[in-house]
Amino acid sequence: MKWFHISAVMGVSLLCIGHGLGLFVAPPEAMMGDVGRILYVHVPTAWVALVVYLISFGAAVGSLWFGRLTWDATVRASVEVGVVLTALLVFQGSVWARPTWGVWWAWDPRLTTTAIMMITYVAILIMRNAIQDSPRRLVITAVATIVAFVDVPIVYFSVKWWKSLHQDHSSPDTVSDPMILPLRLAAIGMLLLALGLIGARRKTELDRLNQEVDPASLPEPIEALSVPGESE
Amino acid sequence: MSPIVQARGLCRRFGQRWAYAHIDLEVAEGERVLLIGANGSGKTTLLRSIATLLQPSLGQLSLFGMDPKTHCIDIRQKIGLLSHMTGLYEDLSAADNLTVFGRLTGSGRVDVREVLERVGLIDRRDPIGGYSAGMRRRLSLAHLLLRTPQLTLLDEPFASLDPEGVAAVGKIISQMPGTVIMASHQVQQAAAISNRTVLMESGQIRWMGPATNAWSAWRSSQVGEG
Amino acid sequence: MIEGGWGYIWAAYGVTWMVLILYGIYVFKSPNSHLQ
Amino acid sequence: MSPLTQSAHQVLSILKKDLLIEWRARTRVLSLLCFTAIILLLFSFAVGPDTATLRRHCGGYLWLSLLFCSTAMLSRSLRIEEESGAMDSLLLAPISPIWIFLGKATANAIELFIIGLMTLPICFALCDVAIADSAWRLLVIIALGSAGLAAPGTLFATITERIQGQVLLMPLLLFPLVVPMLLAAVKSTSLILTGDLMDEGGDWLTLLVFFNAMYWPLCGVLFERVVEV
Repeated sequence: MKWFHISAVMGVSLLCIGHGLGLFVAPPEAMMGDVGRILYVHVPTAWVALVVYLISFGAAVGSLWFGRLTWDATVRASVEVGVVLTALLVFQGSVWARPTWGVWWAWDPRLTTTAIMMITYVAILIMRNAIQDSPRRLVITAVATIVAFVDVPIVYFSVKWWKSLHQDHSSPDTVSDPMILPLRLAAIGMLLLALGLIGARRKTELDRLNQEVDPASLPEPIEALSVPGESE
Repeated sequence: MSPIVQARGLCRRFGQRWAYAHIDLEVAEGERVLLIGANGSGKTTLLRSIATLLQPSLGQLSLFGMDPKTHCIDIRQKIGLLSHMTGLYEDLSAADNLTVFGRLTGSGRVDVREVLERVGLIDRRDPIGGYSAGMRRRLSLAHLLLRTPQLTLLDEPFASLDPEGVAAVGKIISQMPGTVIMASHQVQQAAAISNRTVLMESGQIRWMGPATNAWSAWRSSQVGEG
Repeated sequence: MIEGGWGYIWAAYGVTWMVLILYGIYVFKSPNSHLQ
Repeated sequence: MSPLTQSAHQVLSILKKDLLIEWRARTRVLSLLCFTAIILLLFSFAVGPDTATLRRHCGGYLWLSLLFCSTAMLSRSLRIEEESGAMDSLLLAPISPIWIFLGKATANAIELFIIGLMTLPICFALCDVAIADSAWRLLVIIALGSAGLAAPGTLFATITERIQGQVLLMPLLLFPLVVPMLLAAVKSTSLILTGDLMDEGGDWLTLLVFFNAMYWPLCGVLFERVVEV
């Protein structure tokens, strides 16, 4: 029973409470009515996805600095969980865009940045699988994760600039008081769940990496050759 | 005086296989070490690891008393490597290639001509893409001679050379300053110009001893197998 | 005020929970099954 | 000479080396130019013959074709190094990898700039546009755009060439990264070609400069770590 099991279980329960409150107890959102309740799943996913990518960036810097496999496993785990969350985010975003703006894909800066982030991080995972050499894989994954993370704010602002020149109708974020509680509960729940997933994924990856360079799998030292006419 | 190369328990894994394992080797200043062994016995991989171009998976390696993981750049600038590949640009001619690398090491046009003279490639103007394997080998050696590395690593220096080339290269290697680690299949020619020999077999050191016993060690390792 | 829209809500929540649960099972159930 | 001029000398020698290689194999640059022209033509076919839309999106077509051309050029420029083992010789030479990166990336940027210049007339002919604003500004934009592509492109080309992965990896990693540069370059080019009404060209130019200022040092430092291992 590791820490990440507990974190995941607490996360799921908090998430249930948050979603339960958000769906059935909280009042409908002022502007958008019931459909605004997607807020309680969309916003926490967005926050937690960003936190997870922040973790991957920190782990990548640590991985480059210390060069140890534990950091490498954390980078891999957090990038993978980040990709899952971002995929959900893009799906939720388009489901939310449909009723509010009548289109499946609104060039909303956040949504576009999320889509780009997802593609970048999926590319990192694909590239990581193509490398067998452990030290090289560690460095290249870390380098790609750092560059990808640095790119996120630039993409966001450039898309925001680019889009706001067209038509400007960003989604209303008015969050009234009774909605705060379910939102916060869901956010903390999602965060704990994400941390649990990262912890578990990290352990699996770490076992695989250690198993790969496992001293036990070393061949037996061969016996020295005795050369005729030699003192040895 | 700390040894130039110090390897303890060095291992390197490639996918599911260990390219080399349990390598304990110490090479002092000015030594001439000859690595002999069948194909695939890990000679090339070990040489590339000593050249810091291929990081070992396990074990400690220290070069010039420094750890390659932290002082990689300073170490690399003291190392010269002759690998299977030419290490030069196919589109450029011999003189161009050497001028390009000469500019980095601060050696002028005169050195380039002199070095090309030594390896007998002075009259070629065409891009090296069209050179024969032997000429490429001479050119890579010429490139190595341009800078005087403290540790020279030679992977099959005599490969695909004509007999006259082998003699010339043998002489050049014996005149090389600093430490030399060489992997070769021409055991007799190579043993003549080295003072210590290491026999490698399936990635591990099977025998280590003076170069004079190199040939008999090679023979008994073959007989042992047969 | 957009009337209804519960279809979208269930779509968003349903898929999110389903994916999280499936991924959770994949991650927690098989910590050792990845080892070759 | 002082370390500054010494490192500048080294960057210059790497730059000269790369340009010398490209000059010796001129046919390759020509093939890249044809590659870019073909993509421009394909865009026109895809969009249809009415010059109105072509004129409006001319900046977009120009930069998309340059983007595709840059991946072909960058991966080949690094393949030359890796295939012949020349990168190993460079790494063992008494030069810091950051200078190697600066030299190579600048050479790639210059080559992209030249190809960009040569593509301009083709693009103008196809899209039937004329330079409404100052031509100098257009040259600056193409230069900044090429540099913005060259820096991350050289880093990722080095990464993908050092692993025996599929060729697709490089564009897959590069394109999402250069989206801001693409947006800024396309916007500022279009503003020049169709007249800059609200004078927002300056903002896009600053974004281009910021993108370059961010990625050149970052890619240089990371390049050193990539070639170290």
